[in-house]
Amino acid sequence: MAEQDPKRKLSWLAKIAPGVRKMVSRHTGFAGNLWLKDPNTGEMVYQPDLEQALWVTPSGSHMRIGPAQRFAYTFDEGLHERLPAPESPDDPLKFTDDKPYRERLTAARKATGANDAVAIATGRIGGTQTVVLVQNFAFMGGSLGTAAGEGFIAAAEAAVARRAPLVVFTAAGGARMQEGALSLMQMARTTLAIQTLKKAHLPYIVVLTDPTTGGVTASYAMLGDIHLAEPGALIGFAGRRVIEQTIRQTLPPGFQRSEFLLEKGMIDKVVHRKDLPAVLASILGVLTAGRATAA
Amino acid sequence: MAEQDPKRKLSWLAKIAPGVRKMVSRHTGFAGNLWLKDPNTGEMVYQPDLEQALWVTPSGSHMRIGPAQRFAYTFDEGLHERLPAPESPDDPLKFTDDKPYRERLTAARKATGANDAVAIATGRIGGTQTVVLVQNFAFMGGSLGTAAGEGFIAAAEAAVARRAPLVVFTAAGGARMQEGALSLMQMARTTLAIQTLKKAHLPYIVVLTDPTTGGVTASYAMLGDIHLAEPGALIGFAGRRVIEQTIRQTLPPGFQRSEFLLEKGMIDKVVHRKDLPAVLASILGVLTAGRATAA
Amino acid sequence: MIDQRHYLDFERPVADLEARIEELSDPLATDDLEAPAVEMKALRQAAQEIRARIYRRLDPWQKTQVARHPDRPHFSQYVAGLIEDFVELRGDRKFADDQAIIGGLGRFRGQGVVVMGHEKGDDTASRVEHNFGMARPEGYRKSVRLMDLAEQFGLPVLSFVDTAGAYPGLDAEERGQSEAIARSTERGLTLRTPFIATITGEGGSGGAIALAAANKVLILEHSIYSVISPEGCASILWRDSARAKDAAEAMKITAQDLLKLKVVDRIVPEPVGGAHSDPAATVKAVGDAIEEELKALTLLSSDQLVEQRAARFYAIGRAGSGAI
Amino acid sequence: MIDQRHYLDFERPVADLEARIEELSDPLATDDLEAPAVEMKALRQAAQEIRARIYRRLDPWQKTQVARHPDRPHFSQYVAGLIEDFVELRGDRKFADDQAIIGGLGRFRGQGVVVMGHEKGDDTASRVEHNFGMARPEGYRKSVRLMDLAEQFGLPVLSFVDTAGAYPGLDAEERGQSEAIARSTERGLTLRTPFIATITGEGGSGGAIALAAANKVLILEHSIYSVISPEGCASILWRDSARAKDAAEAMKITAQDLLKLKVVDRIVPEPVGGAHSDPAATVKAVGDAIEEELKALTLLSSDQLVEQRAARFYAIGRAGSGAI
Ligand SMILES: [Zn+2]
Ligand SMILES: [Zn+2]
Repeated sequence: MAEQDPKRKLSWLAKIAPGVRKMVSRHTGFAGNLWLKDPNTGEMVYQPDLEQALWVTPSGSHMRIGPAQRFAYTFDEGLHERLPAPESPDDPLKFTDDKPYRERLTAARKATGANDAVAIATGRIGGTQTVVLVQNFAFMGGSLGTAAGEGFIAAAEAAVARRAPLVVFTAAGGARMQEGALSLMQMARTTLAIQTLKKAHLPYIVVLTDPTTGGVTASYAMLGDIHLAEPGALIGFAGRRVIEQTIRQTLPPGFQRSEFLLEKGMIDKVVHRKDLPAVLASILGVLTAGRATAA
Repeated sequence: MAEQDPKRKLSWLAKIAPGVRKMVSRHTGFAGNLWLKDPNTGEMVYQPDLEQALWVTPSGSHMRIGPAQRFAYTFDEGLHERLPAPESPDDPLKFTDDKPYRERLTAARKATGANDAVAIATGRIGGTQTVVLVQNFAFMGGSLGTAAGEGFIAAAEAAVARRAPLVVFTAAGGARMQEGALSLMQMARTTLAIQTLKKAHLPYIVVLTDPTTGGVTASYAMLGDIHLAEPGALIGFAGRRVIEQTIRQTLPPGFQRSEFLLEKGMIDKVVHRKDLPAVLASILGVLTAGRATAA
Repeated sequence: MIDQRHYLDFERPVADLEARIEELSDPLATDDLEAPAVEMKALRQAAQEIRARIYRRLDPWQKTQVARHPDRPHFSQYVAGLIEDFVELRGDRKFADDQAIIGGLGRFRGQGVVVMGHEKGDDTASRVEHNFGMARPEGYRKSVRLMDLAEQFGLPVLSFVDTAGAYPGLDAEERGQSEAIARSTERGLTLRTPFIATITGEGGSGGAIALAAANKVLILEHSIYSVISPEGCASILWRDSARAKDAAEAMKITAQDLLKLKVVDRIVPEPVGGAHSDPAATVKAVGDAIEEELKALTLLSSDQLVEQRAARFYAIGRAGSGAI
Repeated sequence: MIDQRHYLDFERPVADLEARIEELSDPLATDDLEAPAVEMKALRQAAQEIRARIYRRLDPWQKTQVARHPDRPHFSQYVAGLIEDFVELRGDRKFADDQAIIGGLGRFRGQGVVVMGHEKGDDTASRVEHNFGMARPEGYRKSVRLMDLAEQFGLPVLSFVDTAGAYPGLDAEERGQSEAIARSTERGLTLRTPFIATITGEGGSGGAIALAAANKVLILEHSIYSVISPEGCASILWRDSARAKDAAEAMKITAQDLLKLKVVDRIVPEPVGGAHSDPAATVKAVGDAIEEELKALTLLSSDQLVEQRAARFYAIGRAGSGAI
């Protein structure tokens, strides 16, 4: 089944190249080791090559990337405008384990330059004005606390205000324990935000990336009109160890990976990172061209 | 879990007794053999005893019964009014196998005293005015042709006109082959009729009785708000032989029986024939007391 | 395609002629280069005429064989020929993805649509992958999902029906084959966007109507649509599946009979020799017919679409509806 | 009940006293019939006072143990005590019936309702049957079905939450545990009839919120509601599940903390000694609280109910909402 016109694919590569190039030039100033290990094969990969390959190793491993790369790769010519996430209270529970939560937050902010785990931007994908939210695994495992929940709600509001689709790239270990039940409540709060998109007949597309687990999977990650996933991403509700303890069995290879979820009917399509913009463009183009009106 | 107040059960028995007694007295005039074989055990059962037991054998086998008994057992004190089914063309395809379809129809009409396989009546169940449709397996295997389809549509219309729930007792081998694709079309036509009930927020309850298979199961029998079934009823889409030929395996015991479907999530409750009126009364009472209004 | 073609029994005269043509076109078999050219032209014309004559008067059982012909264009060919930017959407979000029914998003002649259909597969491997076009509950639950999506975004639905029937397996029964079929039929009937079904091969029983509860039901000239397979009907009524020919006739399963019964709305003519003799032309003809019907349906409101669909099905076989 | 009771560690002083009372009430152990009567009265009073004192200042980890107490009233007892004409409705119409979540129709103090809740079971056999209250996807798909039914017939939904969490099994993952939980939460949030959830024991993570996306969330005095179990949290943060007590404190999982955070709306007081010391009184107190809340919700229109529910959840943890 011919799903992509090869000409289209070429023109897409040409299109996103500038964005990619910008990323590459920004990162090559990096002072550290220029060789990285392929997590699949252990092979050493030259970082500038990896960046050119959108952080996909020669063996096909889709390495975790942050919001900056994701926005650059996803929007037409990499062009986008960042949208602010609203303020939310830090450390509502005054939580402490070995280190106060507040200190962990400060460290994560310093390391990532971001206020919390989600980033929002708007731009065009295949010409369709779209709002994109990216979860950053590098910020405390991408975990879903009040700030991320507020970010999700803000992204949905921005999409509704612009009558634009919302595309969410998920990546999270799950809930942010340090916010206790407030973190749990984000499952309901983000689900409410999705309803505003549905009511406005705006597409809500989820792209599952490695890893997406726990409360994130059990809420907005599984409520998309369409679910795409990057190859080999870990996607599930319960953690591997917990399941193995429960069933007293080791898990089959490939369990909770994108391809497994595709077979189990949870995902529409596993898409290589380089093909994501074109697939998103096709989907958004068709879904926004219908004659649907607000209910 | 206490589901039935024992006092209620007693009062129900007292209530339906007159209807049952009427049935019994009507049938004891019967000139044939007064002893029948229990299909489960082969044991001989005295027919007047069987009638008193609502045609459930001592071993619990729920024997097939026709519309007259069903109406008598189901409505409060057995009281009901028969509703006519609309006219429909006989033998639209001029179908013939070894015998013309028209002759088969004539024979079935003579044997049952009915025009086709469905009968409709209205009355009260636990005080709730209800329309009841019964499929008669004795009429050409209860099969779904145009007449039965029109009957179903008429029953739904009668329910909507009276703002009453519809309860359907299914029993059919499936479609009526002698009407070809017109028989197949009844799957869509009955489904349309159900939508008129949904739109009016009127309960549509299915009681699956032995046997319910083929196109009947794959349409209105599986679209109820609630699905009840008599114990041990055969319920399925494909026939046993076809499945065995397909998978080249013999089927497990209990396959496609009510209890199996309960376990598989397709049925809400397996209910003994004597308890059906009380269970229906509870369900209809609650569902018609809500504040739902037409959409 | 033509060189590897499967001949049906009743195509024997054509097969003989075409074998002779092939013989003559072998340069090693003859040294006279003029005579064969003349003879070949005549032979080819004869073959075409005989084929046309045969296909003009196919009986219902012969049509059944044409409808099941392995070279007949399948769903994937309709998608390749008619749908741009196709993105396959998989899964029922409950249990599995069933490749006996394929579906997705794309553009049909510029119009965004949801497409779905049974896929029988083209060779042994793909036939197994697609379970010979016999769907399990997951297939019908996927079709419900696709119709939900179509409604949510105001997209028309185009379905392509080609199945011997829903899969009669133990596992399919366990997971609610009946319920899944019933829900898919129901979803079609309640859909608030235009819905056109085309029966491209076999329209087998509940497994077919689950994708064909549409505003307009088109059918290819030699396709069939039936409540049970002729073999199944024969084995029940005559206790002899060999009497399938009689059953095929008695049940009125051809496009021509079904149009009279108003079970279908429009016949799409096939090329001489059947759809398999010219798949590209067939796909185009189907596309043209769909385009016309879609244009008309697009004028209706969502309420009108639901009403038209209900009226269409209610009218079938109804006394005084003029259908019989 | 009382005679076979399980004492928790921190109930040791009460256990000792009550053992002494039992000894004294054995007629064979004493021949003086006057003295024990006096002593017994004093002892019983002392036991009750100590119990009251202990329960007045339970720490979060002790509350966790009370919330999990095997004699704590379960869903079935709430149904038996509060719902007349209960008819259990089973199955997800897709794959199975999951008895970890039970639901059905009935009348609550005269009002037709849909009820549903986690059931942990009361003895080994029933605990296995109900999978210890840990639901699989089928349980959450049944809850969606029940909420659909409630909406279709305008019936309020009463849910009872008591689960360690959704079942973390291989099969549950395969069949879409995440999707099922997400859909159940979503269905609660979109429901157009009144929805009251009561956390009667453990409110464990996503498996709990799937039945608690309600207009009003009530909680029993010693129940807990948490994003992860204290043991799970401790094993992640301290790599030592024995530090569950610290985790229980840090995560603010008690009814009292949750009320401050506006995660719950109302605390239902338990009898002295906890719900398990007087199940009937507990069930009645829960019923009274639900009745009051339901009366207020019944005044709202369907739109207002959906809006109130959204506003309720949006306000939680929001800057300036006054909750923290
Ligand atoms: Zn093909
Ligand atoms: Zn219990």
